[in-house]
Amino acid sequence: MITATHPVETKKNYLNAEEGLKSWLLTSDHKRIAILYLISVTFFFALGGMYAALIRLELATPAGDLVESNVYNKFFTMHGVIMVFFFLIPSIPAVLGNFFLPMMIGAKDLAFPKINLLSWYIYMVGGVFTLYVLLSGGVDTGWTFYTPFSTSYSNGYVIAAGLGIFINGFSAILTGLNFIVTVHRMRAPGMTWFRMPLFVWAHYATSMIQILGTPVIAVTLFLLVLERGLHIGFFDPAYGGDPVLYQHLFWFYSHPAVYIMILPSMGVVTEIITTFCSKKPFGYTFIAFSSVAIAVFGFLVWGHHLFVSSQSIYAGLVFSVLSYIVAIPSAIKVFNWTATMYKGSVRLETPMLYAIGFIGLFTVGGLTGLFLASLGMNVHLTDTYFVIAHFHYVMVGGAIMGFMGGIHYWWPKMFGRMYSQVWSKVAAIIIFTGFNLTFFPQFILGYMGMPRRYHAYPAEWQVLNVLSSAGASILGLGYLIAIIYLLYSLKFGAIAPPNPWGATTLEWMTDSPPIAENFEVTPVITQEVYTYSAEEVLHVV
Amino acid sequence: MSALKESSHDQTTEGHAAHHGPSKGVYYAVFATLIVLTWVTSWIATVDLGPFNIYVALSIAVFKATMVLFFFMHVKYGTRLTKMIIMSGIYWLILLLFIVMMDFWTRNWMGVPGR
Amino acid sequence: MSSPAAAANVRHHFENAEQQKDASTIGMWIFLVTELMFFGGLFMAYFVYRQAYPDAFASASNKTDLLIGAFNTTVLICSSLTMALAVNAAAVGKKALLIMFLVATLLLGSAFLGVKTYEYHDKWVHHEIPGQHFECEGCKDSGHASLFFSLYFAMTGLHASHMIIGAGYLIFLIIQAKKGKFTPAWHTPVEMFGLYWHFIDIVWIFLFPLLYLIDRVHK
Amino acid sequence: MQAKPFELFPDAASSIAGSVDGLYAYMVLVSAFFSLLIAVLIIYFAVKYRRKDDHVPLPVDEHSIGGMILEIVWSVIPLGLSLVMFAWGASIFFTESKPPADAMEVFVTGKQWMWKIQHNEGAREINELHIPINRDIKLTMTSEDVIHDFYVPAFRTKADVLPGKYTTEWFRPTKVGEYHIFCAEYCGTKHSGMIGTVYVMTEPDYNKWLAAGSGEGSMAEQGQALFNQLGCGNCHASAFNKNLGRCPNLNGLFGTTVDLKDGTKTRMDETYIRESVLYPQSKIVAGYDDIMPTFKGLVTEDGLLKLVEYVKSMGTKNGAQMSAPPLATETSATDAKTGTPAKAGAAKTSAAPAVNVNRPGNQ
Ligand code: HEA
Ligand code: HEA
Ligand code: CUA
Ligand SMILES: [Cu+2]
Repeated sequence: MITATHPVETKKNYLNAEEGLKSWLLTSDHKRIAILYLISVTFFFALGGMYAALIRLELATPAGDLVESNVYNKFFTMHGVIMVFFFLIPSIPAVLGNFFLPMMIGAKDLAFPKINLLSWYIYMVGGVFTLYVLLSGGVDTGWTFYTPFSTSYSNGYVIAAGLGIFINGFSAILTGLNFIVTVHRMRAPGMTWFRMPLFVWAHYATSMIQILGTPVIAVTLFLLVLERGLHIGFFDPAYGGDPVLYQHLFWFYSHPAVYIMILPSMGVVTEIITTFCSKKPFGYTFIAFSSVAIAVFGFLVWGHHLFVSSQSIYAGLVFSVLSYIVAIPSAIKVFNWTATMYKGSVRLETPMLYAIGFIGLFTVGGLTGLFLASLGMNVHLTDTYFVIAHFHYVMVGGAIMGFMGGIHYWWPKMFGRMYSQVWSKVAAIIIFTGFNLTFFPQFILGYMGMPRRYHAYPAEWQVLNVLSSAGASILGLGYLIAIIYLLYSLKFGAIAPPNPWGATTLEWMTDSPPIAENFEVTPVITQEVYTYSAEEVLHVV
Repeated sequence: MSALKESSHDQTTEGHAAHHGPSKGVYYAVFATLIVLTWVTSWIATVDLGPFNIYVALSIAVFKATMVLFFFMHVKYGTRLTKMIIMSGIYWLILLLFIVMMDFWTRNWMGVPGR
Repeated sequence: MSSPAAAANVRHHFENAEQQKDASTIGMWIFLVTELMFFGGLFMAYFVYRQAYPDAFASASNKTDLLIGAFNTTVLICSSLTMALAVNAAAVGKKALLIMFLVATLLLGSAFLGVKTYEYHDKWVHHEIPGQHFECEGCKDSGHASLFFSLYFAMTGLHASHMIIGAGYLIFLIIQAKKGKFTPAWHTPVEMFGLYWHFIDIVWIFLFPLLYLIDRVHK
Repeated sequence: MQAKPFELFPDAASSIAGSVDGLYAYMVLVSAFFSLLIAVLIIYFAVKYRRKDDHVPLPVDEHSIGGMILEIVWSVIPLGLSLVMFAWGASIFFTESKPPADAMEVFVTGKQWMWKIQHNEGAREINELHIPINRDIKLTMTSEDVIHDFYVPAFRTKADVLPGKYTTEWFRPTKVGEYHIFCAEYCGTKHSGMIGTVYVMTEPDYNKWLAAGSGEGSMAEQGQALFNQLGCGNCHASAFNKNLGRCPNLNGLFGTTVDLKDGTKTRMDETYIRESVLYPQSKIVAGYDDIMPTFKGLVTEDGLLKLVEYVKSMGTKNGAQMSAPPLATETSATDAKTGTPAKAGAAKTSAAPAVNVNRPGNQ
């Protein structure tokens, strides 16, 4: 799909600098690697989305009549695993971060281009394991792989799935490592820390989490695989082990991982809002440091997933109060974005629609996270659809809205083409509507006590479930439209100017699409970031 | 280790030699200390110190590790950034260990099974 | 694996050699931090179970051979010294010395692995491998002793696999050194590998007391 | 269970439900306030400051001095509001966690994919729980295989049910009716089928129901039978016996703190008894030798619960009996008086084995 695209003008850019499949598979250009990632994460998103569709189809009726319960269990497990590990975690960092982080700080590439390519290959190997699991019969443990079910009772392909995630983890680690070194050592002259776009700060914070958290999930899955494969004890009570230890180790990574998913998205949204308000973000330093604060404090709250697990009450209290404290940096960000719009010069282009959608939905998602962080409330809500609704609000309503916004924002830069302004707005509105219809009813279901991972449910809950299923098909339609007009634009879209939105960050100061070396000459930065001047804006299309 | 592959040969830049390592004498001294401590810790493990055996053993290990870190790994002569990276690693490790132990230490806090 | 030395100049995306060297060093340290967290998960499990089943851990630990453990620690420390000296030799451009120390490191590392294999074999003979045929003769709280051995094998196994990877890379370095690729101005791979090797040493410095030195008093 | 066609709010049928709903209302309010605030502001700004003409120069970006104050305001207010959520939630959680001392005890064993429930008086049921209204009910729970979770939405409470240890959950039903029991921790293929019903009954109804079943005697009685059958009495002496010296005397021990051989202390509770039967070497009481064999594989989780109940019935630290009714079958009473150990296991093996016999009247 991508290799077929040659912009009409003959000017050399990263897309046509070299020809042939081999030049793509052996590239060390961060922009090309980003495109490789874009294709692969989109594939996994469609796959995960297919499972979502099957889940919603099954839940349209109270009885478990579409598939057997063990098949349903594989659906949501594969859905969760694919969406989390193979779509959302790599999505923004490996695609948009990879592409734009070096450009935004005026670098020619990431510090370790070959490692960058290697991380894509590692990701693909992990993906192949997952596809193998999928084709050979799936795994039915839930994406959390709780022991002893996963080690001693499940009939699924736990080992292969565990290895897939284990391998994939190294891809995330290498990407994070690359970003951190790049930010430290590859900044262009004059690009001080506080002149970096906030997108870069967000990715710096994300990379910290990836580096410090991912190894722990890797070793946890390593132990899980050993326990299951060799029948030796680490967590299984049959050997004197403690399954709660597994949960601690799992969430030590997986809670911070939710911030791996949301922080890059927050970075994207910050860029979009400042550009489409043509105004400096309100409270630059607050937004920058709140990213780092989320990354650091995000490591202190994992136990809020264990409130009913027989973790000690004392630990529960500590984790609960800390969860509230990490919520504050998120609140700061939300308020700063809102304040940025105040007295801005607001343009409601498609990326801005997504950004606004992000703020609203992330706020709802985050606030419902506060319900779950409250001990007494959590006891009732945990493992119900309230949790499902909470995290889809933050992950789909938040993170994916940000991803979609970012794709629309940078699409002209990445491919040198404009997409349909009409269709893109239509799709954005459909996605927003479908999303709310899908997941809002789940809050109500959750409070009524509908447990998650249920293949059949009492009949009195059907109405809300049908609403949710209906919403999911609208949501799916929205994504479908987006995929269609984006692909269409690659060949038929209008040629994009270098800076279609009147943005101020460095990546817009070069051609669209950029040349292989990013900039003709290494830029020298002499002014603050986000300096909007009246004249510049006049050149806007 | 993978970081190595990205480095490349540089014959043109002179006066490079970024990190000055310690002299050989320091290496031998550190080495001697490490060997001695290895045998000291093995011996002291057989002496009854009550509950303190583990603390002594771990203190010696921490000391040995610090020696390796500072001298063999040149951290003492390294940049502030290197030190920060190491500190953050150690800090996060301690975080993991202590917070999880906090749970296990306070089980039965209320005297109700499983709470 | 492309030979780093093949490119005669600074790679295109770096401004100068110093930036490039710095990037490698930072990258390496960050990598070691991830390694630390990786082993950290195992230490976590170790501490939880050790505090839960102190007797089981004490008596199971007594099944390891203190002398062999101390001897192997010594071997590993020697290899750390030779590695440090190798880096030093590379920095001053003494090629023959560099090769000699690298070979010495490789030999010592292999010796360590050899001893480890012997220990594993010994455990095998005594059925001290966790699993169906596990036995822990004379262990206190033998019901939980297998947890100790699960962790023992996971920790030392992971450590040994790092050694094996390291040994493989050492061979590569020796060949490169023979070819005269390293100069006082550029010997980054040797330096980076040195960090890696010392890190493995540090992990062992903790594994030794935790696995071998528990409750040796009552023996 | 009368199927309701459509509902938006769950039944509130326990003493705790009201407080949970109150907290919920507070959180919904706070959330609604902030969501609306943000939504309204964004839409208002988007409309008000919408760029109408690309050729109008940008407004001057005056760097507001009020920035710092604003940042503090919008950090501190949410922090304050959310700390209320924390404190309120924590106080409910404390109530939920600490069962009242005189609660009626029920024992729950989770198993793929059913709930086995035993009443202290001996009644057993599967996937059903009959309880009297306005009594504190305490569940002591464990699992035979994987992690489950006993969840009654109408009571607003749940707790994981783990293999290898006991967990506790309690509630005080306040409304007669039938309510869902769900397994809320994913446990495999038929997780969604691991459901059941709680019947909250009036006291007389409950007593009637209770009287209909319970043929095998109380939990403690069954525990005693098992105690003898397994030969525990050979060493630990039997109930109310004087100690034989080799093994700790269990009388009046429950709830006390015992000194262990390694110098530490532990509380003699359900968990400790269970561990001592399965892993007798792991925590040896000071002054005794490591002579007890393991009973791992010889006794089921149900059986363990019965043994625990039996040990409990030997009295607690204050000498008072726990909730168990005075036991004493013929034999044990005699044994207690004469001071001779109960007959060893062999004699009793034919007695009802401690496995899943369902209460006949309740199927
Ligand atoms: C992108 C992913 C993401 C993000 C960002 C979050 C953010 C938060 N999450 Fe969420 N969470 C998940 C993904 C995420 N979560 C997932 C996947 C699960 C379930 C996993 C599973 O079990 O399968 C989960 C589960 C989960 C639980 C456990 C539920 C359970 O299983 O029992 C809890 C409990 O505390 C929780 C809390 C929070 C909190 C407090 C935040 C906070 O960070 C939110 C902060 C944001 C705000 C607060 C909104 C903005 C603020 C304002 C507009 C101002 C007003 C603010 C105040 C009044 C404070 N989450
Ligand atoms: C990034 C993460 C992510 C994303 C994007 C989604 C997206 C969606 N999820 Fe996901 N979900 C999880 C992460 C995610 N989920 C996780 C972690 C779990 C827990 C798993 C567990 O319990 O172990 C879960 C569980 C989960 C459940 C609960 C299952 C259960 O507990 O029994 C449900 C039920 O409604 C659900 C629904 C949906 C829907 C409708 C979408 C939609 O947003 C999807 C929309 C996308 C598409 C439809 C595909 C793209 C569209 C096309 C390619 C066009 C063509 C398609 C059509 C026209 C249909 N999810
Ligand atoms: Cu039992 Cu779910
Ligand atoms: Cu979390």
